[in-house]
Amino acid sequence: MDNGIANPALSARDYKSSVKPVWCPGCGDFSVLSAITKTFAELQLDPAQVAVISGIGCSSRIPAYLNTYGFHGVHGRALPLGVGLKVARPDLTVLVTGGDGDGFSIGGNHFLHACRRNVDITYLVMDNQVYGMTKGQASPTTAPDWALSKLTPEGPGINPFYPLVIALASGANFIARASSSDPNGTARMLVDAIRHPGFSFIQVLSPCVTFQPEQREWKKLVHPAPVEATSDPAKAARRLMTDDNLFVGVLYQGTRKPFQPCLEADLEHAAELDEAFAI
Amino acid sequence: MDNGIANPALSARDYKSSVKPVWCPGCGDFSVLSAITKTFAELQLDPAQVAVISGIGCSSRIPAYLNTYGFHGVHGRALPLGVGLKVARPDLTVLVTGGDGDGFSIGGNHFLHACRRNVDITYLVMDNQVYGMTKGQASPTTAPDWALSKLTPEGPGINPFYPLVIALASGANFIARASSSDPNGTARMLVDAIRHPGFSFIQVLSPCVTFQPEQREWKKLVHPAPVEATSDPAKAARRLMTDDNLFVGVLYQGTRKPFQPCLEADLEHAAELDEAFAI
Amino acid sequence: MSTDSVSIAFAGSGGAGVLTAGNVLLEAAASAGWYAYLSRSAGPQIRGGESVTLLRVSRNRVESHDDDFRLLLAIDWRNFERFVAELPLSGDSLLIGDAEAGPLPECLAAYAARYCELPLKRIAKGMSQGRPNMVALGVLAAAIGIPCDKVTEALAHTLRDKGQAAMDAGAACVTAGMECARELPLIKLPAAPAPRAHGERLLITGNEATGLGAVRGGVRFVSAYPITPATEILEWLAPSVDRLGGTLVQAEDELASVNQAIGASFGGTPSLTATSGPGLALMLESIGLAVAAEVPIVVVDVMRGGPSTGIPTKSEQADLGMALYGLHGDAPHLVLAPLSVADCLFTTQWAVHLAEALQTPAIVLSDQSLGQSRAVIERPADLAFIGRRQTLEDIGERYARYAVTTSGVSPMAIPGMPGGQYTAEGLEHSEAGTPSGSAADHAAQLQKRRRKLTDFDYGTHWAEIEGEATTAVITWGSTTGPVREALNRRAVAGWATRMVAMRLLAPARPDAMRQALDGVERVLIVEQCEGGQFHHYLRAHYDLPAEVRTLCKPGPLPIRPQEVYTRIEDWH
Amino acid sequence: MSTDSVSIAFAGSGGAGVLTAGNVLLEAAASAGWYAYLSRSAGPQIRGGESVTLLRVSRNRVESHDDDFRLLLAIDWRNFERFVAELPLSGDSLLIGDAEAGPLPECLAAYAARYCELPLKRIAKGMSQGRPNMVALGVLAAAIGIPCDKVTEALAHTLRDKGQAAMDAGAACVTAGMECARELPLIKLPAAPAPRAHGERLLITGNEATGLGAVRGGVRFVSAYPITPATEILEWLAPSVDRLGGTLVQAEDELASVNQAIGASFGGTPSLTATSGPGLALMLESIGLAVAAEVPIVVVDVMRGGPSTGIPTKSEQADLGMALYGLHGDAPHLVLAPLSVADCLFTTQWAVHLAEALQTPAIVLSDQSLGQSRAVIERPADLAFIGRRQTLEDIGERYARYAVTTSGVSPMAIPGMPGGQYTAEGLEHSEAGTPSGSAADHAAQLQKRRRKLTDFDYGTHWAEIEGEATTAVITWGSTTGPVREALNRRAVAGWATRMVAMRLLAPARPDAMRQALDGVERVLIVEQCEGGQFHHYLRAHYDLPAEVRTLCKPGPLPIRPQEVYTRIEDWH
Ligand SMILES: Cc1ncc(C[n+]2csc(CCOP(=O)(O)OP(=O)(O)O)c2C)c(N)n1
Ligand SMILES: Cc1ncc(C[n+]2csc(CCOP(=O)(O)OP(=O)(O)O)c2C)c(N)n1
Ligand code: SF4
Ligand code: SF4
Ligand SMILES: [Mg+2]
Ligand SMILES: [Mg+2]
Repeated sequence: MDNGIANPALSARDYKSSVKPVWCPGCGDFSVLSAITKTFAELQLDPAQVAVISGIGCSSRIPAYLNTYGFHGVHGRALPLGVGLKVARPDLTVLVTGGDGDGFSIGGNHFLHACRRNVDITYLVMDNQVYGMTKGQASPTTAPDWALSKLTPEGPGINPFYPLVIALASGANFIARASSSDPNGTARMLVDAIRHPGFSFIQVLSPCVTFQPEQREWKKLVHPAPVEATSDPAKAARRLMTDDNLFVGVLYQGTRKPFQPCLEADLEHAAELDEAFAI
Repeated sequence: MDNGIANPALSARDYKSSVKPVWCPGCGDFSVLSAITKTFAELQLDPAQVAVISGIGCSSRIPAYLNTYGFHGVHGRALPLGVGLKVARPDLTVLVTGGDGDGFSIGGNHFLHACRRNVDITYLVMDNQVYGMTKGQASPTTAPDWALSKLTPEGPGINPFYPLVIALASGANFIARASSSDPNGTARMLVDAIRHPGFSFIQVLSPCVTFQPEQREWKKLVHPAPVEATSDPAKAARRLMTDDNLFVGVLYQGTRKPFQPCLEADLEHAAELDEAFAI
Repeated sequence: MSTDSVSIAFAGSGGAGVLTAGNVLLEAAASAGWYAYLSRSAGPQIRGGESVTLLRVSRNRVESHDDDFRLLLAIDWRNFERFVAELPLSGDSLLIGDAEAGPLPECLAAYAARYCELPLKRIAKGMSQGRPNMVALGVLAAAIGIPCDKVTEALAHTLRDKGQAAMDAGAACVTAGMECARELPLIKLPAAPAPRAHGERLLITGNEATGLGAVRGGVRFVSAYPITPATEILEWLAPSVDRLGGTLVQAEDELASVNQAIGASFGGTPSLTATSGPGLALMLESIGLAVAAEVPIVVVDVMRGGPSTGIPTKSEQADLGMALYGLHGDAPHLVLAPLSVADCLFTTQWAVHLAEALQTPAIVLSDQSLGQSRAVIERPADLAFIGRRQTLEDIGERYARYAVTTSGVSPMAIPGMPGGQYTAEGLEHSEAGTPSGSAADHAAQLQKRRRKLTDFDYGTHWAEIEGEATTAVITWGSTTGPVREALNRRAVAGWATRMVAMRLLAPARPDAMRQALDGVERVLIVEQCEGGQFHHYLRAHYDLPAEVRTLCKPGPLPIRPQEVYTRIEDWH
Repeated sequence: MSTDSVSIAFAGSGGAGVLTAGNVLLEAAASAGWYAYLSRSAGPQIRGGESVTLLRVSRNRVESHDDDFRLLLAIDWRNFERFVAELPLSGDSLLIGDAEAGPLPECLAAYAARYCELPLKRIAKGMSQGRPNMVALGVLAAAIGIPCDKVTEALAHTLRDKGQAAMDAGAACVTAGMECARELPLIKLPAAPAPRAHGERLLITGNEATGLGAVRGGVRFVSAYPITPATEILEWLAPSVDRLGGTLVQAEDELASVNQAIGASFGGTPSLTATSGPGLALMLESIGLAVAAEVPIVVVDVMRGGPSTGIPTKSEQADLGMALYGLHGDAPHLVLAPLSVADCLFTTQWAVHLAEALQTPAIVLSDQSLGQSRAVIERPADLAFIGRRQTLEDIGERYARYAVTTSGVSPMAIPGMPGGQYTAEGLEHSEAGTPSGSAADHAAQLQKRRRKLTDFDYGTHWAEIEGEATTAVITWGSTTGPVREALNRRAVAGWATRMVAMRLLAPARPDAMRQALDGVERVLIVEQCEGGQFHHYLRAHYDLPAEVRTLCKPGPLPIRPQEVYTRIEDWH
């Protein structure tokens, strides 16, 4: 096995593992997987210095398909796994991945607080507006009138969750939207996201061909963001007020300092702390 | 005991129970309690038709101090208790109360999703920018440089959570800020919030005199909102871009339809459902 | 192996349609009067992976699989080795493959002698809209002797939304398949039992039966967060509870779903949620709230392989410990388990009744093998015990929500009842519900909450007890099926054995068990769990005879009747 | 009642400062050479409520309270009845009240004969910066014979940040108090033991000792969500782990905190979080992930009264069941419990070591009575077993993270190690870590994860075993204090009793227990829990002698030595 140190020129396929994806043929997540491997190659990351962390869902299966370190955690808790890892091991590149259900439904609180905390990790959500793995229920990003789930036969009937809006409102430092129909574009964005200090968030529109087949049309509907990335949250907010949820591009690149405690010791032995209690 | 039906003219004190609050002398929550009883009196609610639901924290102790139905739940889960109750019992007035820790830290996900779901309840958060009950740790609304907690001796160091911004971003239907220094004003706002259909959110600045003593100054610093309440989310968002976190008033009154399934039966007996399986 | 039944397996990958065909055959056998049981196993793919449908057709009630399969038909052999452990064959099992599907896989080499190829695909290709699975359906029906008209009837029912042409094409394929099976060595079923009136029996999955039990019990509020293998309960309930004037709400997570149920129940509406192990783990803190605040709710856990995400699509009985002991503090509550697909209905209904009567949470431990299998069952009587909560009638001078009564159950005020205002409280409290840290209040409330459970009269429902003997088998939940079958075989062989299949697991009822084990000298404990959780539970709460044996096996393979049989036989 | 020690109580409401004064007295007694133990009880108010400080000073090691209190001094009697159950007095207890504080409360009428009033407030008023609690401090010191210079030294230490004037005023008050105590019937302590070198003993709370044990064990990442009574562990660790090159992160909730710890540990950093019952309940799902993915973490549960929010400021041992069995699926893990304030250090350090060595989560069950009490303890040796994880050394052809080894422990690759890349997996998996639903992989991984725990050599640390006798007491955690004291008294009275105080609760070690109970004919099981959780655990996993008795009492009152003594004595 190539461990990436002897050979400085790694190609995208060097980041792929031999495990065969469980995904349905045509699932958007295949392209996201390839965007990720392209990104790692573009950045020439040492696979041993990368950790890809996920929760549960079709999209959350990604770590096993990569030849980096990985963690397939429990449903909704990928972000705190990634936060703990990065804070303790700032030398690693930490990429957290998952789905819209994992990230915005059960994991919504961690999303809010990860944006606020601004640890230098990248969060990529494959948004297909559905729970794929559990066979097609509404997720927070599902349209209120989507009536194809047996659980909500008349549609969920509630206001969708707007990931970019929430990311901005809670202080993410890099915010973008990509489309799995353009793996190269997604890879370019992901390169920028990983390079950008602090918490970076990318929503990737990634069709669930099985439970949201009309999402196949996304590739025709997405369009480049009409404006440049901004570092002004107010501008970004205004831009989102007219969002059709289909523009692709970087919305916001902030300058907040990442949260990273210094890990230098000023004591050598834990036992030195006894002194405070000595009689 | 007066049950509120025989006597049509209930006064604020008719809504108080005989349980003595555990709060520190001077705590802002005393005024919030009185604002609530004033509100109920103003609305002449039958105490038996009101349920006040809370989580855990100093502020969450409120239900026991009221002569209505109440539920003192677990930390962070007051909103789903209230949502379940209201959906099943739309005839009741449901008021959910709690603190900034309860509502925005452990309970953040339910806050997001309650705003989206827009069930016709009112959520009042006593924001003191601290965990009072556990003796003074940083909450999501605490300033990043607040260095008085032993848990974060150099300050939490992270971007605060802006409750009104998040409420707006996730679709709350009524959004306001009040100050416990003005119980009458708070009561007026709460009357409007309860009357407004859908999910209403009020952030009440309510000083923790023990762990955030400088909040005693709030009463001097708060000021009326410079603009009228709007029903345009974009306008409300712009208003929040220059928020000093100290204006008091209604920010937003939306028109989204509340989430309330119809509870009418078209079958009389559950056993009629067997037929679908009959051989 | 049972002689009253025939077990067959039907495998194929991609969209081969083995599940559809299997279900048609099940329905046909059912309407022809047989009992039948069907389960399905699939690869890890979300869609289009390989799968196998396992069907057992029988003269008598049957709700679990037999020791082995008499017939295996594969439309193709792709990834077949994945299923081989789930598909025990015997020396005289018949194997059928498609002529175009390549050779019999390596892992089946031992059975080559009884292997034959049929031109399923070729026949299908030769027909308009022909499909190999439909041809195979005809082969299977003929092989075990399900009448053609019943098959075409069931097929028409299944394809009713696809139009006449599809039905006709299907029927033609079936006929062609039956024709083509002519030359096969047949495995005829015993004749079907006498026909029964429409509606006397149901064809239903355990998950559907759970839903039916819930609404029969009076549940009118359901909160939901999807999880395999519990989702179908929720999906069935969504429209059903709606038609009965209730509602289902999809929540943002399990913390929300359990609290929504508690909130709705506080408002007087019997409430339920369903989940699996990971979700139940998330609910535990709030189930403790329901204990302390004395709010009835029912939480169904359709167990799957653990720990952690484990094996989500396979069955195991390993959440027992969590259900019994997983709440912090002293938190007595109810734990029940259905003993069969049919019993999912009864046990869930009873759970609603008990939760409501005792104002406490009830956890119902179903599992994947019950929930996702479909079986012919007797239609359960419409039992009377719709959940009844003891509510406030007269307002005394001062209403005390948590009054320490003799039974331990305190009349509950429902919001809206004038004068009943109180605060449901998760802090320890006085009888009035005011927070209290006093030792006296704590002891009184702890004892009352325990007493109401232990002193209740559960009648005979706590367990199914069969047979008189000095040897007994104790089991619970879904392993009751293979245990009962093993003991029936022993009875046929002239050996009496006692069976104690526990439906009520908490509170423990040592006196009832003592009676059930009266005269018993040795017991075998059967459970589908590596760690012996049930065994340890029994040791902890009951006095067992000196001689105890266990058959504790993890999932995902089911426990087979013969394993139970042998484990007892070994003893002699 | 012990004759080597004196127990006193000091009550007062509002800002009366009874805790400060109590701590000064504790420190003075400690530096004068005595052993001592202090706990505190407060009303429900967040601040300024009534409270009582309970102090026991002794010639010998002491880490729990005695049966009753010899002296009670109250600065005022406001809400005193709240504490009366926690403050057993005996016929010859001395009661002191302030002359201005009104009459002795009704609930103490029985002790009126030994009640005297002192003009504490008046004396304080007469002095510059005089405070009644400081006068009372002098009274107490004199009453039990703590030397004046030690008290003023300790006082100076406590008031060091308040300036010389405050110290002088305090010292003057103490002197005045000592003066005023002259006429009291004194309750002299036996002489202090021989002086010890600085640093041989520590004055520390259980929560601080837990923190110290954690960092000694090698913990360098701590995640935190505040909860009573665990917060002080986290508050002590925040600056401490920082100084050692680690960090503490305050998380948004317990779901996040436990996962942060798992993430950090996956990265190679020994990690810990601390919580109480409600928080542990929320963490269970993810602790199961740590079991399946084999990631070491330590979770400390400082138990409080349950169920639900329960009695957050009082102690109970009722989270045992949850800690042992609360994970879904078969999820073997470690459960440990410190046996005393001092042992919080050892047990936590050992827990880190075991978690790291066995790559599994360890739950440490401390409780409020250990965590929030302050005691004089022997400084524990700097033990060698800093957590060591077996990490990847050589990269073979193909690294298999979950290789089935003889010990069950598989070498772990840490991110950054070239060639070690693998995916930590919560789904069941093959040895390589690839998701697998096969029965063979499932059985192999289940067994390996159990075997690594059961086959490990825990040495003698699993329990403290003392005494040779046919009667034994089995206990665990904090109730070890009163049990040990009861058995010491029995020894003095000429009765031998064996004590087995369990520190390691999971995995169960029936062989070790068998040896420990060798020759024992009857056992008394002692626990602070209404439901007998420990008793049921013992029955489930161990063979006990035929004659078993229990002393199962819920909190919040501590179990007293005399209760244990009597329960054994009754037997005869
Ligand atoms: C605690 C818990 N609850 C529920 C589930 C069931 N579950 C598995 S994946 C999933 C949703 C996945 O949706 P998403 O994150 O959008 O991923 P997708 O499959 O669409 O890629 C759910 C609800 C679980 N595994 N754990
Ligand atoms: C699951 C759980 N975690 C932690 C706690 C401890 N706890 C009690 S109240 C509280 C914070 C309260 O803060 P806030 O909601 O702001 O209320 P305040 O006391 O400031 O009014 C915490 C962390 C708990 N009771 N339950
Ligand atoms: S179900 Fe949808 S999201 Fe899942 S693999 Fe299939 S296409 Fe992709
Ligand atoms: S601690 Fe703060 S929030 Fe709590 S009662 Fe006291 S002043 Fe109020
Ligand atoms: Mg999705
Ligand atoms: Mg607060």
